[in-house]
Amino acid sequence: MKISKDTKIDLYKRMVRQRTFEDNTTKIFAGGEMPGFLHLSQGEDAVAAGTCSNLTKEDVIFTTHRGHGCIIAKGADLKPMMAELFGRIDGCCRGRAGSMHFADISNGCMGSNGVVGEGMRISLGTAFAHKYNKTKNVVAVFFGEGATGTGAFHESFNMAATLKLPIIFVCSINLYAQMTPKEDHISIENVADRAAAYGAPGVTIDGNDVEKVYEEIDKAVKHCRAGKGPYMLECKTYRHHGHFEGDPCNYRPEGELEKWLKKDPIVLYEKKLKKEGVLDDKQIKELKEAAQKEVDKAVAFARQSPQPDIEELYKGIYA
Amino acid sequence: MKISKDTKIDLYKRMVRQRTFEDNTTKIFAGGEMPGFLHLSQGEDAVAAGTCSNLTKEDVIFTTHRGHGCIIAKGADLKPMMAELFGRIDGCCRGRAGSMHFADISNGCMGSNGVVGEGMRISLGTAFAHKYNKTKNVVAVFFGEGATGTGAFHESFNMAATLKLPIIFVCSINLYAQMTPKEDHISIENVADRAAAYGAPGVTIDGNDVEKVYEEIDKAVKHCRAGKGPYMLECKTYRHHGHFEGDPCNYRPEGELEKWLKKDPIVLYEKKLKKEGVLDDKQIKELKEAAQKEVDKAVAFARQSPQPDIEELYKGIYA
Amino acid sequence: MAENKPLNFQWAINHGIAEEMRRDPTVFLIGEDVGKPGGPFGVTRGIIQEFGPERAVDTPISEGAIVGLCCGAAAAGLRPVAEIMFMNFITLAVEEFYNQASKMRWMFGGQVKQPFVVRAMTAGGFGAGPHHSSSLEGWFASMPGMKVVMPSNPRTAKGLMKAAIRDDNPVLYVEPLASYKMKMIMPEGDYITPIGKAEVVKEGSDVTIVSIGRMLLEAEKAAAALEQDGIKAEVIDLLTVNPFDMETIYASVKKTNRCAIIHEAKKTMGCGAEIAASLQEDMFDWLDAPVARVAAPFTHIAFHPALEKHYLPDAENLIAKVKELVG
Amino acid sequence: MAENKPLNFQWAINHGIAEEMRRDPTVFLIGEDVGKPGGPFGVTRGIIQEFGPERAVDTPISEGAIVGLCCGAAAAGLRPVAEIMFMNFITLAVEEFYNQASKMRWMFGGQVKQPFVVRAMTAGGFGAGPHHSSSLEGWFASMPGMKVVMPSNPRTAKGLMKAAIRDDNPVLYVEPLASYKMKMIMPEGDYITPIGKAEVVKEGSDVTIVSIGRMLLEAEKAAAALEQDGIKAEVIDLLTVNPFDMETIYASVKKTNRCAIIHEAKKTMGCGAEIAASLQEDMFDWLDAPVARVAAPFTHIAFHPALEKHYLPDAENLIAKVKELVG
Ligand SMILES: Cc1ncc(C[n+]2csc(CCOP(=O)(O)OP(=O)(O)O)c2C)c(N)n1
Ligand SMILES: Cc1ncc(C[n+]2csc(CCOP(=O)(O)OP(=O)(O)O)c2C)c(N)n1
Ligand SMILES: [Mg+2]
Ligand SMILES: [Mg+2]
Repeated sequence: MKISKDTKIDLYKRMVRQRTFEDNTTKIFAGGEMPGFLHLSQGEDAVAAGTCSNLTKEDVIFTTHRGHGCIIAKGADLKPMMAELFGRIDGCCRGRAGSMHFADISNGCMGSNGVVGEGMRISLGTAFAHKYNKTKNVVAVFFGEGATGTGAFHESFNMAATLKLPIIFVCSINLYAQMTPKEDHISIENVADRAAAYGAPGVTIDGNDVEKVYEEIDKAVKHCRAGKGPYMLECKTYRHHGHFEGDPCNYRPEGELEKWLKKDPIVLYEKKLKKEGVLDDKQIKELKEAAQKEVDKAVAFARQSPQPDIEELYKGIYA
Repeated sequence: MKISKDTKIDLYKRMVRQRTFEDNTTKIFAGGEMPGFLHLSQGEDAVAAGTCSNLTKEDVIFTTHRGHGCIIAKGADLKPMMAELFGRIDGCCRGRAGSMHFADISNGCMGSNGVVGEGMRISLGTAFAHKYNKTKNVVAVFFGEGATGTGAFHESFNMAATLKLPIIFVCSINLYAQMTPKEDHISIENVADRAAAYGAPGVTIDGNDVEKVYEEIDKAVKHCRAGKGPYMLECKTYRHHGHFEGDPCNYRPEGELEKWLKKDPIVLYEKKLKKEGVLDDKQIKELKEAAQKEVDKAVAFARQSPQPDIEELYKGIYA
Repeated sequence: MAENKPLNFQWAINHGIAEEMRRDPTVFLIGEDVGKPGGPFGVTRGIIQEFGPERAVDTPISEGAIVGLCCGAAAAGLRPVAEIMFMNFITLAVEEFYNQASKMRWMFGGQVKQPFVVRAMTAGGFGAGPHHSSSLEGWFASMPGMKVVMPSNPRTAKGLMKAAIRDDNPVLYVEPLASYKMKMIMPEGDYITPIGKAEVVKEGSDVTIVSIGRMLLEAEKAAAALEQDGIKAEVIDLLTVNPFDMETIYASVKKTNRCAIIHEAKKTMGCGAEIAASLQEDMFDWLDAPVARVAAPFTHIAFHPALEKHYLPDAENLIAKVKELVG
Repeated sequence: MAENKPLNFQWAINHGIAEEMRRDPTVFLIGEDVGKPGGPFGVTRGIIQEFGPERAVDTPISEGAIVGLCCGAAAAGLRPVAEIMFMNFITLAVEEFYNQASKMRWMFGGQVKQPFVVRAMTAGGFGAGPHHSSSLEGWFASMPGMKVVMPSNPRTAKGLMKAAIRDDNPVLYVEPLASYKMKMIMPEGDYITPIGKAEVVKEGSDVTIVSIGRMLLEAEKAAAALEQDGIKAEVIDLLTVNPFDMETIYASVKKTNRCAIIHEAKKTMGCGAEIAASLQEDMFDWLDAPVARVAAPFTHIAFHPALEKHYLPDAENLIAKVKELVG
């Protein structure tokens, strides 16, 4: 597959935007300004960018407790997103949801989820609606390897296969479910092999190679738009941070993080794009500065947004 | 694998005992003497017999709402079993459980289940106990193809594989989940292929060939006793009766039942044993009469057993 | 469309669904055996024939995924009507009701709606045993964002189904197998039975009987018998257990100063507990006797018919209780 | 083994488990991250080192299977102690608690026992948001055959854990994240806190405060403040919500004639509803004021800290309520 220059730049920009946002939240959270728990995805950036870059605005995603990257890759406006993490009234969810339960429906994120695996069950319905309404839109549902142990994974994939729903199951293998390493809770090497249990294609790739993700998602999207049912993509990657911000990570073998930092998807891609002459150092610097500026604006927006009134607790429980 | 003459007779006797019991309950139920719902397994007899014949007394089984065959094959005493179906105080469960929720712990049936799939989740613990106590006992858990859609199936198989638990997953494919045909709720041909999703062996066989079941269970038992984790056996078979007694079965294509009646596992095996000179007509007749006598005694026992007192409702809720 | 012949409960549900499917193309049916087989107990017969397999969808046995699918489809603008069969199996979808459906609209700051209905059957009275006969509406009455309706007869069965389908919130629709064959002449034309509104089905001045779901039959029987003894009971058919229509109950108790609640679910932590607790909290000075609960005891429902019968509350229990209150 | 230094709640649980594991080789630990990682929040640190991986088992993310495994292992003679992390995830195991564990012994006519413990954490107060902060003990209080304990401090945390592990019934053990760092000097030696028995932690004559779980801190704060205003509150630490120790509450109310209940769960259909309903039913003539419930409102817990704080009941709410009752 030939990837155009524009697409390459798009892939890179998405990753930089994601990373810049997340690195900033790390600092802000450490400063005590952000409430609750925070699960970040630095290191897994290519999975989100490579997937969402190949979706249309009408396609939707479901993500997890570790969803910032996906949501931004899908095209979120950073201001209401940041305001939500601050718990402010201008947050996408009026400060009720925060990081783990975030949604940005108008930009195609149908929801993060605090309950591992549940995004998959809900994604069935949105995919069903697309099929029912005869749009050709697809649903991409992100999840970690830990989620493949849930009944939700199986029921969802099985039902998607039975009802031929257009769902791309995107599994981000970051080597851990909380603090438990993959080999302690999964008995096979490649979870994409599980797609065969439903008669669906399942492909395992290097999740740090953003173009590879893009290419494979291309096949998945075509498969789904053609009405052939679900498709699974397994992306081997790593989370640079702990399970949550503040996690001391003492379960990590020595040198593991360092090894993966060398395979940082953004660093790798930067090198590639420079070698290919798609971007030069100056352009890269500019793109990073632009991302930082956007994030700064989002932070400023969040900080000035009012705290929700107590009445917010009681508003809109019922439609 | 060479099957001894004794084993052959044992296999045949188990099937006859099962079938005789179930055919009698059909009549009794139709007569209005048995309360509740009744799900029978005539036609699937070889799956239960072939499996249980190859288990020791210490090995245990879990079964489903359609569990009579399995329970009898495992060696149940028919008297307390029949009394339970009548709801009497001498029933295995004191008349509280009935057909769908029946258990006979001392004879190795750890429970039927009214909730599709749940036997699998519970079987994990019993298999765990065997492993924990370093016995070499195995657990066989029976279920239908409908149950393979449940989260319970996946969670259980996945956990069994991860913890290397000695569980044989025995799936009886009788072509229907209630009234929905297999192809409407399963997207692949052979569900035993799902075992690969957990790195476990999965084998699909003719479930009406009792010796074939016996042989394959032999491999499964060895695998489990060797501490290699779970094993799946898929047995293609058919239920002669409806989903429940009284089901008009108007969802069945014409001629389907007749086709399968020709493949009745007992009839087939009778022919084979006669051809091989293992049993002759006279012996077969005697065995059937003995089974009928045993069932008659069980029915008489059940009929004379008292109804439970109202206090039974309140006894033994807590240990 | 006039319906002058008596209709039974089962067909009343069926008609309610079919009428709404005719009216609104976003309404569809989903669940185990609801399509081709016409429902495990025949409630959805004819739907697939009229509306096609796209709108009457048979699924694998996956209660969690069925309700999850409802959440996602509703958020995307459709109006699913799902079936979970016996209410006991709803245990497998508590996650999707509680953490997902009931919270989604509020949690997302109003970005979505969750208009869907899940039908669940209570099967007390058939010897179906411990895994098939439970009444679990209490758990769902504890969930803000959910609604729970408990029709009492064919008229309310149809009216509440239509209201539930038109509601923009997740609605659990509880139908008793024991009422399926109950028949009555139905109202003519398109009507709904409003959710959250109890009905006073018999006026009285001595005691208020709050009845939930199919217990209305028992309540009416009891009221008739009590009348013989000179006790005038006001009978309220609650119809909804989330939200509770406390206004109607309070208005009645202001008149009668006494109240008994009857429901098929267990007494302990049942809906009667909430009603009694609220009544004594808000109407303390109006009560001349304790609020009584007539409900199932704190044990399991048995397979054995006599044990099951004893377990289930009935008119007899209610009469005895009311006499205590009034006596 | 004497423990003279103050111990915190987290370690109290840990010690309770470890002591029982030492005493009884059939006790083992199972759940997500409980083994090698020492628990998602560090509660089971050191267990795997002392007892080995056979007795401290890390599992896939499968709450239903974890509790299912407990049922099967308990029926086979072991004594599992499982962890489900945040109580919200117990939604995924309601089936195994309700249809299986709680019924199994009775349903099988006494053929088996179900001795296992499942730990579940409530996380109100940490901005953990709608999927992580719920108090759902009410559902489990409705299940005959289950027991549910709600420790209030390190002493009861350890004592109830040991009692739960020794109990032959399924026990849900609810531990509040907000109490993990709470410290106290512990009783010496091997002791248990009996299940089903409330403790009167402060005597008083004007009003009974029934406190559930970590709300004891708030109840004690409120009682101290009320004392200043001349109101003598008797404070009861309920400790168990299934079975409810109504005897202790009744005895107290006979003295005080007034009662307020405080719990972190929602008021609607919470355990307070059952207690209030029973109190007015059985003690109607003893009550000089309505039984009050101080609990979370009928909405969802928010991520936003101020909203969350408002949602959670506290001493202030309780004081105001008690003053209404007594005033
Ligand atoms: C049903 C459920 N069980 C447990 C948890 C606690 N939990 C939060 S994240 C997590 C691990 C998830 O691992 P994985 O799916 O690999 O995603 P990752 O965190 O690696 O992105 C667990 C167990 C949860 N949120 N939901
Ligand atoms: C969780 C659950 N959902 C639905 C049902 C209703 N039900 C009873 S049997 C059955 C079909 C089971 O099919 P299969 O597993 O193939 O077993 P079979 O009846 O064919 O032996 C269903 C859906 C149930 N008992 N439990
Ligand atoms: Mg992971
Ligand atoms: Mg079947």
